[in-house]
Amino acid sequence: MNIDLRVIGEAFHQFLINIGLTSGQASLIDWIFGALILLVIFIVLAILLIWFERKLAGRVQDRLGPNRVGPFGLIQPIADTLKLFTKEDITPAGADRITFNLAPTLAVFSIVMAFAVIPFADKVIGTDINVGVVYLMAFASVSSMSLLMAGWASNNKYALLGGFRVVAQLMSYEIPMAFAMLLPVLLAGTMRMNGLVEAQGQFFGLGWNIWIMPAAFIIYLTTALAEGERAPFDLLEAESEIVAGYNIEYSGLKFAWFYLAFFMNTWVLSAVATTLFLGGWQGPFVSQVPALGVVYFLGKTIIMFVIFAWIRATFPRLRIDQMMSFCWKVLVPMVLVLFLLTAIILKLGLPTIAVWLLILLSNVAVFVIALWLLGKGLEKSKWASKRLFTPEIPRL
Amino acid sequence: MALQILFLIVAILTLGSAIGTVIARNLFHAALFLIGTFAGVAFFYVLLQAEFLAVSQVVVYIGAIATLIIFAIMLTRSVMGREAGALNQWAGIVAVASALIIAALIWLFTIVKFDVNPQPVPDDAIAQIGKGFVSTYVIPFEVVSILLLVALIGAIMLARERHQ
Amino acid sequence: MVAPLSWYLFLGAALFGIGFFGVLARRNAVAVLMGVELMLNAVNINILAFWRFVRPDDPTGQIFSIFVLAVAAAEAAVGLALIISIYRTRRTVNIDEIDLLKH
Amino acid sequence: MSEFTFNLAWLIPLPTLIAFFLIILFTNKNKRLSSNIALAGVFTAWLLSWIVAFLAFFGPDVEIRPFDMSIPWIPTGETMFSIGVMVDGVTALMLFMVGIVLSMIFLYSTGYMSFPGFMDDILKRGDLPEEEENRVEKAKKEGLDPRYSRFFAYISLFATGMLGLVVADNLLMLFIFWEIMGLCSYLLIGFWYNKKYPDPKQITPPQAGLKAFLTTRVGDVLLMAGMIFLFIFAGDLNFQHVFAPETLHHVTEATVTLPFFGTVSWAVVIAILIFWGAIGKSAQFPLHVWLPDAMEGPTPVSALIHAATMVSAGVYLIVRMWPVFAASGHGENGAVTFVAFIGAFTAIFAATIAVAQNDIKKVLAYSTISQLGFMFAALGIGAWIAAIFHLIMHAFFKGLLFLGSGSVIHGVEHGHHHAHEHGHGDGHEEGYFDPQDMMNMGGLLKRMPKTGWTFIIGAAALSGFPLITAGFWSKDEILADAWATHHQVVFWTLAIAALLTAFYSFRAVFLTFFGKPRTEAAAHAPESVNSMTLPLMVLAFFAVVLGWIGIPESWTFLGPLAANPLGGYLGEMAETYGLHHAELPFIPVAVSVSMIVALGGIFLAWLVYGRKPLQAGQQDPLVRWLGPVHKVLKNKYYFDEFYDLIAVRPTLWLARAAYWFDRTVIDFIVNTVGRFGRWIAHFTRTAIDEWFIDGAVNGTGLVATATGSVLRLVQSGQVQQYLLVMLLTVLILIGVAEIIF
Repeated sequence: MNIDLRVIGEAFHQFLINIGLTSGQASLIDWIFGALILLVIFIVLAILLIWFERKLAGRVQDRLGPNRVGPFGLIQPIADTLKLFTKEDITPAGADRITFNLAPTLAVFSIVMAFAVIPFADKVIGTDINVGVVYLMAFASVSSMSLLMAGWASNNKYALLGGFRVVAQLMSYEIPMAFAMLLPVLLAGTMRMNGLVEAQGQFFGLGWNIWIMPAAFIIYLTTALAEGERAPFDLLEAESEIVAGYNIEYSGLKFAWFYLAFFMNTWVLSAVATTLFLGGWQGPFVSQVPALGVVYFLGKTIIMFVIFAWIRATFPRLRIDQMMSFCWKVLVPMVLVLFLLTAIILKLGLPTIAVWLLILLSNVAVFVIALWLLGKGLEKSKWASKRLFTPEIPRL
Repeated sequence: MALQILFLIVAILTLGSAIGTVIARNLFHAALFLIGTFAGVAFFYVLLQAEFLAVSQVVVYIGAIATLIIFAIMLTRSVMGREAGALNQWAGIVAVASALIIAALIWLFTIVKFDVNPQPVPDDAIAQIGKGFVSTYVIPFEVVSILLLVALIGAIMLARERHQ
Repeated sequence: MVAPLSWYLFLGAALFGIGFFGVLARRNAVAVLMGVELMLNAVNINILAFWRFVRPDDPTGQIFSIFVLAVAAAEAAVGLALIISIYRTRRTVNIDEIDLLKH
Repeated sequence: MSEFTFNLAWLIPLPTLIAFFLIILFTNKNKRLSSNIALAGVFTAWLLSWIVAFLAFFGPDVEIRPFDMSIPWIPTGETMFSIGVMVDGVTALMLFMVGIVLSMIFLYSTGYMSFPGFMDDILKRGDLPEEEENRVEKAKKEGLDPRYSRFFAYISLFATGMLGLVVADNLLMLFIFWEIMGLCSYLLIGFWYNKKYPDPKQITPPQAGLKAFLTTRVGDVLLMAGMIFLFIFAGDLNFQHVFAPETLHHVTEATVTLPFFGTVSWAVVIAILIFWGAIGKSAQFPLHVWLPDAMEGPTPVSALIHAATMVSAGVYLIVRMWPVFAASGHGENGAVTFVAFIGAFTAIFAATIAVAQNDIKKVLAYSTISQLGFMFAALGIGAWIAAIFHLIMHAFFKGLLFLGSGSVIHGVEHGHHHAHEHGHGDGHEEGYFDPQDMMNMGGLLKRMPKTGWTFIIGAAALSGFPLITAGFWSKDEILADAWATHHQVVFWTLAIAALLTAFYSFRAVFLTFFGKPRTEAAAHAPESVNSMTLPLMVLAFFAVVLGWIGIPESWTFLGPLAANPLGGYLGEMAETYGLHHAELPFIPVAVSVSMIVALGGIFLAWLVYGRKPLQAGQQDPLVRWLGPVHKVLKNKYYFDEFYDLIAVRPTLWLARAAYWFDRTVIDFIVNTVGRFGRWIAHFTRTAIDEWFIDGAVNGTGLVATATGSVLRLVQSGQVQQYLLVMLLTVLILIGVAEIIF
């Protein structure tokens, strides 16, 4: 079973050359084909994930979840999709037509672009560019731009407020997220995604970054929740405050695009978490059977996805000021201190095990101190006091 | 050859959206054109094998500067406001002068011969950038860091609402 | 290499000129800033083109363009803050209405 | 641990600097917080310096290949000033010493800087501004010095100066930190700027500060001149570059013809100029006058600046620059002879003065000058390692002695207050009481056992009590080196100085701690708080134990036991500097002389002061025995008066003469010119101005208004229009260029 998954691609390439194409043309077709496969797989996957998350949320909240269409409600998302297809495609009067239509496309585009650098197994990766991690961040910022465009183009004040929140939340949380993603980069000394995975292959899973830098993982998880607009950070579409945020005016297929982008984004964030912290495709016997890597990778990603879904189903939503101060006053200082400590530890020139232990120690210390300071701060702030629950009456 | 055609197409798109940026009546559209230009420029960075710069370009220009500009537009104009007149009274003269500047620069680039070095880019180019920042260019690097900090604080102080 | 050096230089020159037009001819201060950003981008294209074609073995070119990037970010932040500040007091961002120095 | 860890040396001066800024800018109001910040800063610096120091001792061979890392700072045409750090054997030893001594002094200061007695008198006088008075009252309630925070800020900055000086890798950077220390010295000596004495002739703290600042300036200017010459000839100030054989060769080859000295090489000139910097900073003859007066500062300052660190910086400078001195050559024209001469002379000169002083801190001050003389003498005879050894040992035991004396003074002062509050009612009317005068002490060992015993250990170390104390080993090594290199004059001078040293140290011990209390104050003196006695004990421990690292291997029985790690360590380094270092043989003469002078001095002191302790009011027997000589010694050979005569008075006369000239001659001329001017002015106003000029001016004004109304169209206030004009100009220029070329 020692099959390199590349073999399939090469065989296809050879086949194309055999039917009389030049190498360049064959490559082009290769690329298009590969991209299409990825896209289709992930759209289907997203549809499955929607079902999965709804079912899970139902279980968590003591409901049944979708259970009418198909076995276990499995066909429900497809039914929903069909419904969205048939709905009227509205462009509100006064909206900026081009921008309005461009926004959902850009949203999906930016997330699909991120798939290009995700390593599903050894060598099964769209392109292993040497700036992989920064590439991911770049397309995260393009994604926030698309939401801003949607918010502005709708010509609706709730949408605009949603747009403002997009900028505030996504841009703020990008900072701790970038640093949390750069921590494994520091340790591995490369920004290539595959290089990051390979660096975690030592000592049968003990080399996974989640064991070495748990605090970084937790910070990444938190910021990923915010970047993925998921509860408890789903302020962009907080129904009780701004109805549905930036996508209030969208209907039909364009709404479906946003919905799809949302789920695929979660999937990408899980995949990145897997790559950076959970050892990617590393696992037992993967060196003998490379194809197993895909299985491991998908398994770990699904576990991450379950965690995301679980959090979404259980946590209540934060207030916007709480969310912003949590980012700037807790996450950013914490991740900066971590970054500094890790950099110093790596420069000490110690053996690997000692470096890992020191990084682990610094992570735990930073995490504990941050929690302790947070507790102290909460005691003093009004969040913890009873005044939070008594409405403030404006003075006359 | 195919890539050269691609170069030309993207160059036309980039310059087109640059022109869009400077003449669009609606400021928001101008900002979107600006983003298009930035993306085009990032493409040329990729062609120049400066991948790190290309990605930084996207992160910094599209992710930060363009967002900031759109933010400023939203704060200083009503949501869908149309500009009365986007260009000022000297636009005609300026257009001619700018065209002349472009012509002069192109003329300059044609007469000057640069000794092109056909070496490939080293594999560790990105590592070299990182090392450069902490060795040869450490003081400029620190200065830029301080500049950014000062700009951050200054921007906050300038834009802060002053309550009585 | 995909294209000769001169193509990049022409591209940079054109972008620079367009940006200059934006700076000089737009009435809105934010648009003027956009023009400045275009000019800075043009400069960066030139720097990187020279780096790639003349000294690819020396990272100085890339480092320099990163400095330009950082300075551009600082410039945008301060410039936009100034514009917002002016907007608060004068309710306008049109450059030709901002002529306090004249009086 | 890789060599990377040496990069920590960059961080060593930082914590205290941060502490300085934090205290000055933010926490000045909160005294305890400020002192805690300063403590945190200095302890961090201590930790960092010990990490670096111990890594240097046991890790990579920095004594042979110094770790040097610098970054460009100021490009100056062809050369470049850089800032950087260097870690080699000497740096490591200094870091070891400076880190712990500084920390101990900081800790001590938290206890010492309580509300000072003289502030009470100032409050009584009641001439303070109201705000200031409130502040002082508040401080009195807290029981802390009114400017407690300020004090810790200053000593933090001082610590930065010292630590930075030690890790600096070039002379310019060293000089900058050197000057930071000079500034701090000035600020700290004059710290109690409003202290006044009944005797108008006694120097006050601000005057002492000024004196220290101006005197050391003489040395610093010469040092700077030396630096400039070095830069001219060596092309660089980085130590590694300067010490490269070819550079040194170049400096030695270049010669200059001077009046009186004939033709000498530049190396000699540079070395002597640099040595003048050390003379100023280390208070060597003839620039020694500032150090005893610097005792006006708070005692931790005396300990910090004038014993352990700053004055050693002078020695450190010479140690650091030693290759230049060595290159300048021995013999007639060598700078080294000058160093030896100044050192030996100062050693005996200051020791004689110390014998006749009654102020406990003055005794220690002169002893410091004398001990620094020992170090310079050692350097002068080529005993480079012995000088470093003595430098380190001296820092510990002199720091200990100063802190101990501070504790004694503190105790006596408290005893004074105590006695007068409970005894005679209001005691402040009975006149000025000097808590530093040893004649006012006696019998303090029983009252202050911890201070007493540690002080005795320190005094024993200073005297060179044989075999067990650190001072013995370092002094013995200097004497042995002097003997072995056939410097008979130096040897006997230093031996007599050592005898005097032992004598005056134990004179101080017997006068202070033994016998019966001679005043009420001494009888009621309490032991000091733990934060003051703990540093004493730590330093006392080192004052004994540390000497064992330098026991020469040739010593019978003890030698093989300890194997002289210091000598071995520095020996390798000396070889790389091209200093020939041979292990000394065991020299019975030198050893017995050093033992005899130490024990003899102590015995003499016991004979005079210990056998029959002085009673209250009794005169010092030395006064009777030495007669006029004592008077000369007591008055420090009239050096202050001498300088007053040759430097201060002439300056004042010159100033007065200039003042007179100014008032009579210049003023007359000026006034005459002024009167003439007034007459002219009157004439012109009536005859010319009102007719012609006004008409012209108004006419011009009209023209200007008319032109302006046209030109204002250009000055539109619109940036874009200006830019457009600029663009068009550029285009025209390009067009012109195209036509021409």
